[in-house]
Amino acid sequence: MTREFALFLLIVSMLLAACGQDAATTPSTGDVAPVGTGGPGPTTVPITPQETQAGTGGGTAEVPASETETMPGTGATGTAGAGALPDATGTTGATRQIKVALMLNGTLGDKGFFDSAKAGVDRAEKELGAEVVQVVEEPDRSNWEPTLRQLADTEADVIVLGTFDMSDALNAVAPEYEDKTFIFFDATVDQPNVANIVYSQNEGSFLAGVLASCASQSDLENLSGENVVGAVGGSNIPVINDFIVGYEQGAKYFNKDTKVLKSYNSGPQAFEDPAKGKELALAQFDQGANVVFNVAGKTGLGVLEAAADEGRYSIGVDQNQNNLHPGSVLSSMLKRVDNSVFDLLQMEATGGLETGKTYPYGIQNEGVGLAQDELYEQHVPQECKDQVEQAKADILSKQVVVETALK
Amino acid sequence: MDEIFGVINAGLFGVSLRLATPILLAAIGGLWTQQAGVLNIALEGMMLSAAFSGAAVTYATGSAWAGLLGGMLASMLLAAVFGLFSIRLKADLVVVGIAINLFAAGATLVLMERFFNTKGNFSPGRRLPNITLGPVRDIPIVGDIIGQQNVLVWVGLALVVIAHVVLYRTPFGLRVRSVGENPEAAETAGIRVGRVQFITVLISGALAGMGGVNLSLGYVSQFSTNMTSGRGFIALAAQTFGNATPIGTALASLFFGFADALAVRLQTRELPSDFVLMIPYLATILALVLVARRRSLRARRQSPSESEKPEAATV
Amino acid sequence: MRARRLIIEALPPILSLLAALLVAALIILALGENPVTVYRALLFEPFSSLRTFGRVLEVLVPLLLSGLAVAVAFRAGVFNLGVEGQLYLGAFAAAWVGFTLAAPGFLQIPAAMAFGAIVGALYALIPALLRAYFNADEIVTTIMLNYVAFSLTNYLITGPFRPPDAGSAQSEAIALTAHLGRWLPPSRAHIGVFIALALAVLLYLLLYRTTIGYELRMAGANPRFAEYGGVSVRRTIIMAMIFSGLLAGLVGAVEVLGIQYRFRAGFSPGYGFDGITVALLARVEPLAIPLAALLFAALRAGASIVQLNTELGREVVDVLQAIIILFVTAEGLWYFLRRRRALWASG
Amino acid sequence: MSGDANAPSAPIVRMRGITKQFPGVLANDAVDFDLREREVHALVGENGAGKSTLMKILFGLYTSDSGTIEVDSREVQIATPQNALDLGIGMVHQHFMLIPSLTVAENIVLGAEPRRGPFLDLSRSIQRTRELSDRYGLRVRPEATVQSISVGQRQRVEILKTLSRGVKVLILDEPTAVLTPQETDDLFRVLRGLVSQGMSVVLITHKLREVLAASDRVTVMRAGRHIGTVDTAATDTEELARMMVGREVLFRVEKKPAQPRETLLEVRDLQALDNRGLPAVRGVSFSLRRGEIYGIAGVEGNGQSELIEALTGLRRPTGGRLLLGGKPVEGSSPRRLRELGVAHVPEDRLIYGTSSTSSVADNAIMGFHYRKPLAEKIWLLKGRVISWARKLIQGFDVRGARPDTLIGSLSGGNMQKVVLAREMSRQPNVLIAAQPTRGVDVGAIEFIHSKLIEYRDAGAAVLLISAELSEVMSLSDRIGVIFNGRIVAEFDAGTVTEHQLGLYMLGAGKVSA
Repeated sequence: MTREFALFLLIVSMLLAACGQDAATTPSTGDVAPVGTGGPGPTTVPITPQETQAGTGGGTAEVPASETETMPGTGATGTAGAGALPDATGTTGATRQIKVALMLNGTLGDKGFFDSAKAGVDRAEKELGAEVVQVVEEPDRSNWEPTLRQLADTEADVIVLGTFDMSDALNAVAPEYEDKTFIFFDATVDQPNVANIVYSQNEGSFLAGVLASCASQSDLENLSGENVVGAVGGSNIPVINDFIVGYEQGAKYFNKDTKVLKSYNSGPQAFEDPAKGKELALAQFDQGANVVFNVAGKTGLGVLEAAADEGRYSIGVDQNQNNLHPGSVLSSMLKRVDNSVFDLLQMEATGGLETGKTYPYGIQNEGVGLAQDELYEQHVPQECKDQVEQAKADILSKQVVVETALK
Repeated sequence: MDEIFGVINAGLFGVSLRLATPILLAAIGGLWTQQAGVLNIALEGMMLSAAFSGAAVTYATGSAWAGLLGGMLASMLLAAVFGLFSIRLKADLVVVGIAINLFAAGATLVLMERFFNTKGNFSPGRRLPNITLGPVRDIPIVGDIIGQQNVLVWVGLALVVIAHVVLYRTPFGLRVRSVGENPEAAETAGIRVGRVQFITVLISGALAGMGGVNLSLGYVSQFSTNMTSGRGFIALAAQTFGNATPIGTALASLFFGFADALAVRLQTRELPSDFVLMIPYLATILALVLVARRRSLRARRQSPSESEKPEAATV
Repeated sequence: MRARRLIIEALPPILSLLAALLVAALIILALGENPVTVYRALLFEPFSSLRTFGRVLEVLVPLLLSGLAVAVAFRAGVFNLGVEGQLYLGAFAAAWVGFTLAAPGFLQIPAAMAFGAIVGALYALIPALLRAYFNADEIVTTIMLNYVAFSLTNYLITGPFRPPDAGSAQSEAIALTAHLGRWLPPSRAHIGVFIALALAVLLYLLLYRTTIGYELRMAGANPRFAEYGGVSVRRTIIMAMIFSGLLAGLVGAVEVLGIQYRFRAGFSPGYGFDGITVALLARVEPLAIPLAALLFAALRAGASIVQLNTELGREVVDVLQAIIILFVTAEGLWYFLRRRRALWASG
Repeated sequence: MSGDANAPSAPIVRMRGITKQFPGVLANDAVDFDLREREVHALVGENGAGKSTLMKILFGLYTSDSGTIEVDSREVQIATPQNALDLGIGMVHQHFMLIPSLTVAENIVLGAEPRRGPFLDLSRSIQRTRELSDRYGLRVRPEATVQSISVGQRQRVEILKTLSRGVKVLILDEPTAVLTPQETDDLFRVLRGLVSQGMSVVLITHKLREVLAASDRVTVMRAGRHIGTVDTAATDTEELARMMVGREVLFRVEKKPAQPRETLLEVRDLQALDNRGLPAVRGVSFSLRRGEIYGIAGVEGNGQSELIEALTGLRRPTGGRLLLGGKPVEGSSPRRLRELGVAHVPEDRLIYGTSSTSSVADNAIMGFHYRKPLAEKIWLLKGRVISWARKLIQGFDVRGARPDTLIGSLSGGNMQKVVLAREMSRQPNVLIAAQPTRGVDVGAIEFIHSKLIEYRDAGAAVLLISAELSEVMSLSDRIGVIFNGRIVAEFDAGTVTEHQLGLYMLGAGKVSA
């Protein structure tokens, strides 16, 4: 038993050593390829705000007061963004220093939704000189409301949070803190001190569907020859189905005979199981799918890998995931949480944010859309790029009305 | 009905094997402790720690084999803690197991954030190779099933045979079985019961570790938080279902893998996904009811400390 | 004399706790944080104000009830690993009463709780019957049924009971009349605390003061002795699982009526599994379970405070919690160390 | 053992000042013990006297709190059984330390297995078993699984297993408890053979007849203390008994002739299966009358356990009738039979008779717990439970027990008294008493015997199943011999000899291994 005890001490000391080493080893991890936040290229695509006119929001809730740069701007745009900073602060002059707290009802590192929100706040810190008081990750549902309250108690004057799941908590907390501003993305609540952001993911997904269907009948390599595309959802719930409904409609828009396979995971770890995601995608590829759309968070990262393994194709989600498997991930359905959060923070800093209303982000303002970066340019057949542009125009001109699974 | 039979083909069996492997590996590990009278509820945590360490070591060294080793070692370290507390210090087996699972869930996140600066997902960049059986691959049916499988799938199948041989044909196996069946008797035969149990716990750590590494380096090439998603508990169930015999455990794991594969395939057939996803679990219960009937492992469930209490009654 | 004995008996757990904190402190130091700050946040802050204490109480309720649910089955020798699944169904059932029935609170609340408890019990009855009549190991069946419960409830709220405006997997909100009263605003501590404490006492009475409880304890302690004494162990197992399921269903019901105000997929952060630890830490004694639950609730509430006040994430608290559980349950630790010292001294 | 005894040699084992404290019990209090080379040394004492504890310390199963052990005049530390085996000390336990699912050969080599490469060498294991078996004259079948052989054979396996370790000191803990007289004689012959081959033997027992028949010297222990060591040749039963109990002991059961009345329990062609589903009770018939004790004698494993279980509702009979007061009751539940006045003292108090982790009170109320006066509707009335338990404790002189004491901490005899007290307190019509005095000390045996007779005389029908032939013979009014699941002979007690019974117990003279 001496040995076992020694072994135990060894474990403890190794653990300590491992932790203590961190100073020496972390620098090398800075260049870990797939890290979400602050990772390479696409996550920090900056959007240069044109001007934030105080008057824009005067009418009914429509276009938010910012124009965005076209998305393809990848690569060295990090520095370009920094360059834009004086522009943002310099021209308006009226920018005040806001204190921001961010509450994420999940964890960072999803290479998607939450990372994107964090990127928006980070950008505000960098470009607006905002002070980030707290960033809290709270996956424990029973703690959401108290944590939100706790954040409202800090000196932060703007609290950023999101997702439909937080609606109840926000409805409970917001009235208690009338002097604070809440920026609420991806859902809406009706409170005078809350500014909502919603995204037309169904429209973006429509474009993804067009791309998928077109690519599967193009001259890309290693296609099954069948007119089949697929989508893997993390869980069979409305917000995920909103993606899938749009995607399916888009696929049928390109070719009404396109067959769309749909699979879901379930359970408490529905969005955390890449192995299961891979298997679900493989089953679809086996049944002839050529392109599979990932709508499954971390589970979906397995979907992308399945496509790469099979030599077939996939479409990423939320953030630009094109570079995870270059050439195999044809594009990603972007949900620009980062841009939208930044926009609203900027409005708040310059005094233009109107609470009590909803800022929609859709194709029209590049709030959703496909990641059309170099990889997209390189790997997607020209015909399909054209089709996507056509579809975009059809949506903008209201010739196509995209269905939704919400409501 | 056509829908259901439509998905049953040779490829499905290949998928079953693939889906069964992580569970099989961990369950084969678990059966060792069960045979020695120790209920190992920490398989989940051991798998998770191995999935993380395997991917991390692979990332650092560039070798998936080093990752496999690293993952197994990490899992065995946890196993050692499990053994120390449950066998040596006589803490309740289930509580220690739960604590280990909690520890693994927390520690993988802490370490991932330290080293990879994320709490979500990272890719080790490599994976363990598939073994392609050149000519076999072209044989119909057989080729679809085993033509190309990950190396750990083969290791898993080999371990079933090895476990069977070691358990029933070697002195060590004899000792393990005797310790599980009557620890007091084993002790009087000069066997150090605690040590044998400790060794089986380490074995379970190594094999559960392999199962975990199979997830992050074999199945996919990435680590995600909580990516084991309860597979350790399924392994525990498979091992219990299989009566802790290698063959039985293997069949139970494969059965679960098959049901899971069926569910994965049936989903795309426009059947309601929530119900399709219940198939593996309901099928396992049904199979258990059909098989279980008379047998009982109840005696195995008591803590190893039970046997060492002084029997004042028979002094 | 008696006091001295009490001290001697209480000493090992206290020393274990200290040892755990010491080991954990080393880890915290290694992570570059000050253990004092962390421990203050973790162990002191939760009790420092009514408001944070309210948060402890919020979490205490499900942990306590779930601990009782596990304990009652355990006492009869049944290992209910399915509390998590049972509480999901119980929660849905209670929510269903909450959003369909319109009745005054004094009717609706009991109706919702009763329905939740009954549905939980019915779900627990499945593994109970399988164990009693087919000898199907309940460890396997209860684990499997958890997954079935997750899928089933997900189906119910995204299918037949989907509210029109739902963006995720959640039911309609329950009627105001179904809300359990909150008494420590702004925390969400609700009167469920008293229900849970009362149930702990009731369970104690059931186990030690009724014939059913006696039969249940004996069936768990030595089933053959119980059978010999004319107790139907089969019936007792079923009975115990029904009690366990009732309590498990109540965990879900109370959580819905007191905290969530609707059913949501994934609303439980594993309360059903925490219940196992709580019950075993309390040595399966109903009256000790509130204390064990309090410790865990404080750690959970403390975890959020640690996260806000330090650079450490909440997962560090998981690690600390694991270490504390390990050391506290290691009865042999002090015996082990003493023997070690003796050996050193002699050799 | 005649010549060797009077040539005292240096002790091979020398224990000095051995003290061992269990929670609440001082099991050994500064005990000295010497074992000489080539002797059979009987260690006697009542149950709870500490003799098993002393030997378990020598064998490394317990560690003493203080005291020294010398082997071959060298002081040694024995922390584990392996240490003991290395020093040449082996022990055969009262409860067999065998693994039922393994074969005889596997059990014998367990812990020192012959290997062929990395594998277990099964053929060599079997061969080794055969050699041992031949050398010491202990016949066993190496390939049989232990669960399939008789109790007597299991004991041979135990002894062989120990001998296979090359021990020179053999400790036997109550080896004759489960043997027929013939088997006991065989065992003693084997022990003599071992001594002549250079072995030294410690024989733990409480049967004085055996002490006198088999040993060279006797050490008596009482209440954890060493009382004295004497040469067997220089002592007698009465002296030993006095040393053991500390007072004079009556050895004859005082009883009046039976006055049997009407038949209460009638068993007709009863059949039942064992746990493996094989026929164990194959048509047992007998009748039991008020006011008599019917004894069933037989070697264990001949269907007694299954018969008792079938009679008490714990096992469903597969055929035959069971009439209680003329009414058929076969297949009734244990509770129903209890309500009809059948009480049951089970053969193994640890398995059926008690819940060792529960309190004396919890154990004392089993079977009554749902009825008045202990219960009122669903409520168990704590005050009445306590006073009920107190009454039983006092009435049966259960020592060291309070209602809240864990019954597992009591000695075997006191535990058995609780069981008896509980079963008799229901004033049963039929009392089925299986092995009522197994592992019980002399004083308690006397007490239990007199209680059984008292019950008989009060008009109850007593069925006594015991492996102790002397017990069956001295208590019973009629005796049935069970062999292979059938009652093969029935005698009036007093007209039959131990030898006759022994023959029937082994199949009416047809000796089958």
